[in-house]
Amino acid sequence: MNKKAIYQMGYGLLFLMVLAAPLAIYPVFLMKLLCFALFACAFNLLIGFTGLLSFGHAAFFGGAGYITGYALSLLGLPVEISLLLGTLSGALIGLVMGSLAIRRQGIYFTMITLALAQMVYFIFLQAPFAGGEDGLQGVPRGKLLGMLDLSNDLTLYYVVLAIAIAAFLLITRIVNSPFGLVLKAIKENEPRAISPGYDVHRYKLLAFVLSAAIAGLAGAMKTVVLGFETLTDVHWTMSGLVVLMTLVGGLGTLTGPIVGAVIIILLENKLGDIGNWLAAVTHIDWFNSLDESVTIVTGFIFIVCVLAFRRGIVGELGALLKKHLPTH
Amino acid sequence: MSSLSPIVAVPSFQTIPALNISNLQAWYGEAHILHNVNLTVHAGEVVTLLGRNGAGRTTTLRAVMGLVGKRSGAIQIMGKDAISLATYKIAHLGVGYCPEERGIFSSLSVEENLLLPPVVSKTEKGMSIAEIYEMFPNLYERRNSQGTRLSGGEQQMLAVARILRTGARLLLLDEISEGLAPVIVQALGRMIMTLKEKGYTIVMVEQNFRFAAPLADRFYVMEHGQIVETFSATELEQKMPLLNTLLGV
Amino acid sequence: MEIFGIPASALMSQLLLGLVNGSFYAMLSLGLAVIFGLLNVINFAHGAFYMLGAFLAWMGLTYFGLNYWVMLFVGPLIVGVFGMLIERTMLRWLYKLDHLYGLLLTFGITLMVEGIFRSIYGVSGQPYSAPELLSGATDLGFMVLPNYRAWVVLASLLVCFTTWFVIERTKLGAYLRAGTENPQLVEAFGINVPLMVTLTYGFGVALAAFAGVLAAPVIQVSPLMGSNLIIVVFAVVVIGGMGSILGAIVTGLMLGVIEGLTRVFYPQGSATVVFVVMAIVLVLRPAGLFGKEK
Amino acid sequence: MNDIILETKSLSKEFKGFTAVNNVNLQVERGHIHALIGPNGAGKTTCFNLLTKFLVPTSGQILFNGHDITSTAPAQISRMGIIRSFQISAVFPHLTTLENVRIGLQRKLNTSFHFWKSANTLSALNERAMALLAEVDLEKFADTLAVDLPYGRKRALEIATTLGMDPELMLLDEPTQGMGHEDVGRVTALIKKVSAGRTILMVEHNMNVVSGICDKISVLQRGAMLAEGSYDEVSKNPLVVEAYMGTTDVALAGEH
Amino acid sequence: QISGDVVKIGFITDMSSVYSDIDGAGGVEAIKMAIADMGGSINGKKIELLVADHQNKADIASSKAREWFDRDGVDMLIGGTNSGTALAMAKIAAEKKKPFFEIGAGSTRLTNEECTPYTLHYAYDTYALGKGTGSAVVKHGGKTWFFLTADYAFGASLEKDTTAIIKAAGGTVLGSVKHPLNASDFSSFLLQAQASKAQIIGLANAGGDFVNSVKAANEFGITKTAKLAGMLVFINDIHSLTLQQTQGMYLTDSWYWDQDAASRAWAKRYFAKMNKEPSSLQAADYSAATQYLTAVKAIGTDDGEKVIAQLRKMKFNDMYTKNAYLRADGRVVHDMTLYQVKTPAESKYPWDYLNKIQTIPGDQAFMSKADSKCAAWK
Ligand SMILES: Nc1ncnc2c1ncn2[C@@H]1O[C@H](COP(=O)(O)OP(=O)(O)OP(=O)(O)O)[C@@H](O)[C@H]1O
Ligand SMILES: Nc1ncnc2c1ncn2[C@@H]1O[C@H](COP(=O)(O)OP(=O)(O)OP(=O)(O)O)[C@@H](O)[C@H]1O
Ligand SMILES: [Mg+2]
Ligand SMILES: [Mg+2]
Repeated sequence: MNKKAIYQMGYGLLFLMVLAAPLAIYPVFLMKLLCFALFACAFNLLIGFTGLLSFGHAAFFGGAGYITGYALSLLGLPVEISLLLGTLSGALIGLVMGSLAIRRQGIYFTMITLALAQMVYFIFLQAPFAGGEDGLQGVPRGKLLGMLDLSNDLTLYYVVLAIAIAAFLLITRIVNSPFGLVLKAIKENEPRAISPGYDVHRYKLLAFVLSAAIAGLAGAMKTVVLGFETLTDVHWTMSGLVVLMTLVGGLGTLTGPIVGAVIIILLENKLGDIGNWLAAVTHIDWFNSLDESVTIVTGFIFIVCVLAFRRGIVGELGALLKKHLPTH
Repeated sequence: MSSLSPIVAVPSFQTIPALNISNLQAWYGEAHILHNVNLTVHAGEVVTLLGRNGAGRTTTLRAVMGLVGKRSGAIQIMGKDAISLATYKIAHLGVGYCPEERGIFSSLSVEENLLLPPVVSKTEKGMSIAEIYEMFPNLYERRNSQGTRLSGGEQQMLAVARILRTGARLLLLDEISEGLAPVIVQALGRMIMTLKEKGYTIVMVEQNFRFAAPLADRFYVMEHGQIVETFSATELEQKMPLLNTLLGV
Repeated sequence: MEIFGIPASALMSQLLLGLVNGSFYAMLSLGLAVIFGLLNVINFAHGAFYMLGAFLAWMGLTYFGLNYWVMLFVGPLIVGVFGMLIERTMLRWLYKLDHLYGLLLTFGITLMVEGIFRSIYGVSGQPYSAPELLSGATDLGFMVLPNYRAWVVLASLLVCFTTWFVIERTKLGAYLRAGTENPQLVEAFGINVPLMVTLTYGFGVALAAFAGVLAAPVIQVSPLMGSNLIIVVFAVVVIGGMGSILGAIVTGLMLGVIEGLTRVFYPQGSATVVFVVMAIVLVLRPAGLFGKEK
Repeated sequence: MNDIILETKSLSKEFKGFTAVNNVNLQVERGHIHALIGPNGAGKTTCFNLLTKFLVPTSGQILFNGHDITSTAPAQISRMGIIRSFQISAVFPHLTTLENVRIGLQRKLNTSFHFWKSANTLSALNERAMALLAEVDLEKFADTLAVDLPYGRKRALEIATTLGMDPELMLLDEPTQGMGHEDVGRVTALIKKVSAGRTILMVEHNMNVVSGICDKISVLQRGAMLAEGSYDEVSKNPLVVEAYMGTTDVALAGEH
Repeated sequence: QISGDVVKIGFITDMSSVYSDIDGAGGVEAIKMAIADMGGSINGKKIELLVADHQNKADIASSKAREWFDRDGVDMLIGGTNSGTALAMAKIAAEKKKPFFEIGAGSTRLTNEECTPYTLHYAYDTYALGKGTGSAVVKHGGKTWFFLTADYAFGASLEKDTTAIIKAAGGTVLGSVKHPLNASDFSSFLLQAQASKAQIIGLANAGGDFVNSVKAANEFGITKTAKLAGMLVFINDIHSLTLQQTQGMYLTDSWYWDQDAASRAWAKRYFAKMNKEPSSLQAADYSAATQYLTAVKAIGTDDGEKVIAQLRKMKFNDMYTKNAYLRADGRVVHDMTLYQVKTPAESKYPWDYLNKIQTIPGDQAFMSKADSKCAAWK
């Protein structure tokens, strides 16, 4: 069997698994995972394939979430329009932020995205409709195209899954498009890419906007799924979280961010259960209090990742495979 | 020039070599760059490493200074084992290193650049500042400007000058004629001759064969991380055909 | 006299208070700048070390009866040693890599240190009062300034300018500056760069701890005090120009003052004004006020 | 009348009071290989940077085919047919040799912003890319990552990439710097070969290269034009000998 | 008919972040005490407690709640601090038709715009705090006020509610200054407050911001010219600030460990476990669990609808509250108390911090029907 067939089989199997997942795992939790996985993939499009580290992605994720929530609950717009509006607002915030930041290099780029994202945070903190720290609550899910009732978790799950897969395919395509090749060239050697006449800033800006739009889509879906939007999603810690997800999964790998997102979200949500399980297995009582130590454990994972698994889980796996299965 | 100690070391096989490298291996990360390099330089000698791009000459010098990822084998400097020492301790054995791209510090003025390397030898006295300025009058003129504002040639002079102060007697010079106008290359050549007369031991890496040829006592030729040929200045004429095939000179 | 409807004396007092806060920013960003300069590491853990300094002051008093003045020396010392350990065991392996990794590692350290303190001491914070010598206040005419705050400004200016002097005007400083550019070469000249790097990190975080001890009598000693501050301090360093010593000091003081004025004219924006300034500065001067673009 | 492709009129560049390029009037003739030489710090690289818009001139004018391009954007300049190659060998290290060349060709398809298209749409360009590689003897290395090429080959690759953009005027900054003798020979020959039907302006310290292939030489010193003419004229000019070539016989023969 | 043959109580609160001291692990302990006091089971069916840390993130709180109701058969949910998480959880509980006892959040939205038949807003809300402290302080002579308000929905509603009450009681509000959450320094805000010459500086903020405001007020001698009134103060805050800094301050709370014999007895048991005195929220956690279990026991089922019906019928009596009852808008109505912080000299033993000034009867403490925006209460 050749490599391609193995991959196709793998993807097929994976597809079946996600289709069947809601039978075994709680659908709302799955949807949340999908949203964050998409968010991380969008972020990775920028850092992994363009080499730009943004520390302001929360602005697109949360910003789009608020706009979608606003459209659904206060304007009463249909869900598909609201999602679209959310995505567009992510792109728009991305365009504004990108236009200001894209000419800056390295750490200055990172910091200016952080600064601008803080301003976005301030806007949503002050905006009357956003409800301050209470957040925008009680967002209805509505009906897709006026007929498909999304209040059913399972229905919504397949809709979200379809959108997420489509978006993921789009990312894959972007990476392997003529545009993606230029991005790669820019990442490798920016001055050299200018000389054939590429206006690198415009390419980077488009990449930034695309990443922002997809992050926005992820945030918009999250609002629909959970029915509310709060400041957590526009706070800088959310930008940090997505960096963590991508790093844990593997920078610049296509599937890494998904794996990373799943791990981090599992950790956030299930650490208590994991602790209880560990306590039951090992009879060490301390594990029962693991729940209160999410930050300590997260910190620990950060440190271990940076020191030992810098390529991330998928990256390390890939490297292992390469070592043991020479491709030629 | 009274402060200069009038040591003129005569190359002799009785004295301890200034630099002795045997079976040196070196790696950058996973890449194995040097394979079994053997090389001996006696006190007062000028030795030139020749080779194509990427042959490993720079790496040899860097390995001596402990600036590669990993190395093994044996290196003795003035008779002392250096392979297991940290880089800064190697310098204190009396080694002055002039790196490939000059390494002038832009946040330091010319004079600060000049004064930066600490005195590394307890016994040897290096040149005094006055002597150095006498040797390189342009540096004196521009002593207060920012280091990297100098022209390429002046930067190169500064890079060499600053290791003369330290009392180092073994100088490792990497491509000091690179990218310089012919007139400056000539000036550098004269400087090397002066240093040789003063008894410094010099290991040069040179692309510019015509610059190196009249200066060196002996030559080593490197290829693929190994020494493939060694001969003295007197044998130069008869080795030319060989060099032609090895280097395309 | 009034300026924009605010009495001049009130404005003066706000400026002075801004300067006090600016002193903290200056000290913290100075340490960050020193560390970034030599180690190329964006030390996210700076806030945690600041918190640690304050906690050490409190612990010294509570458990060992050591007073403020003792802890003003001992606290930074302990934190400095702790920092050096971290540098030796962890940071060391990241220097050749992208900034990102140093940032993430120190972020992880922050989460752990804060998490541990939170689980032991809770979040409400611990009380700590100003030393006897500096209690009381001085009437300046336009305001009554607590003596302790005056001391904060004084101590911080002293520390900042000593550091600046050492780095810009001494031989040691020349080593540091050269090491910032090309540590390998500096080491090849015979300078013990690994030690210098360790000491620099130790010094940088000790500065943070010093600021922490200074802050203990001013704000509640709590595990969260550092994380509330660190992002702002980052902004200060970036505005000043990464790695620029003078930039960090001047910008720190300046932003304290700007923030102080914002507290009068648009108080709810006072936490955001720093970022507005940062965005404006970076758009106009990409490398920050005092930085050099590479 | 000579056919002038590139002309500068009193071009100057100051860095904080220091004049790196001072009132330079340069005229490059169509079809020439024109060399810019001069002592270190004479302003050659700065001059190049001005011509390719990496720097903005303090004063003066740049004319290309008679059009004023002084304030034209860098990307625009290269689209007009002025292409530079870099002082340090600059390729895209983790792209294959073929892809390196193709990046340059790709721009003309006008699909470079098409993020929804498959990269396979680019294979139409492969033929042309291979032809370019053949021109610099790199066709054997088409699938090699650029990072794995030997040094001299990287230079060749860079020249192939530059050719791919159909330059009317090529600017080469020290094309042989840091090369062994064999590579110098190869690259010199290559430059001569590709100069057919093009104009080349290059900075070079290696007098063997300059004397061998250049039609005209301009000598800069301290930012200003010192002398101009053929190699024979220039190398006999006492000012040039003193400022640049040096006085001994060795120097006149070329240092390398 | 106990679903799944076990009565499952879920408790979602901030276990690790800014509000973990006033609720958190102490809240867990309090609920465990309530379960133990019920004998650990009802009619032979075991009582179980599930705990989760929401880290102050609404999405974690709501997904946890959802999952517990759907997958783990949780019968009732107790929500801890932070309005954002509370509102999100209330939605889920209503959807799943399970009782939701909200303890730590202060937003009146829970019983107004967002009221549901399943929410029990248990301990306090911003209206009650403003009512208690505002009217009582005016009555005791604090006629002119200036607010230091956290720039957040919570701070704004505290300020708004209290202002209305001050005005009704004949006082005036001279102005207010909004400060960002987690501000690094409060002195400049306080000087602005002082400049207004108000008698009372109302601190419409909480937690670390409150603590640092008080600290700065003392340092700048502002407490000499004006009195501070904390709008949301917990005993933990006073403990960490010390009496030296807080003495004389007014505050309103629903419970104080030293208020009577029953509370003291309970607090003693709590202290033995946690080594500190409980906050009113932790006591309310205990009370909520106790009342819920009492209701379940009375009707012999843990069916959400039926339990709610039972809760509406009964009076809540335990060491936390006397004769409290559940109102149609979800408000649990009980007495509130105005306290004044003791001087260090008055304090006789550890944690002896508060003097009771007056009781505010439940029907006056909370929002009236006329003001309510809850559809179910019209
Ligand atoms: N930092 C590095 N990491 C990995 N490989 C390296 C590194 N530096 C050099 N190399 C490789 O080591 C080999 C020897 O390089 P070295 O610099 O020693 O050559 P050289 O003989 O000095 O040639 P040059 O004329 O290019 O200076 C080359 O193949 C080069 O690609
Ligand atoms: N950004 C800058 N700021 C200040 N001075 C500069 C700057 N760039 C170049 N210079 C100065 O301008 C002069 C000309 O520099 P340039 O790089 O053009 O020289 P060059 O002729 O290319 O020399 P070389 O042969 O060494 O490459 C030098 O003295 C240099 O120090
Ligand atoms: Mg070399
Ligand atoms: Mg140049």
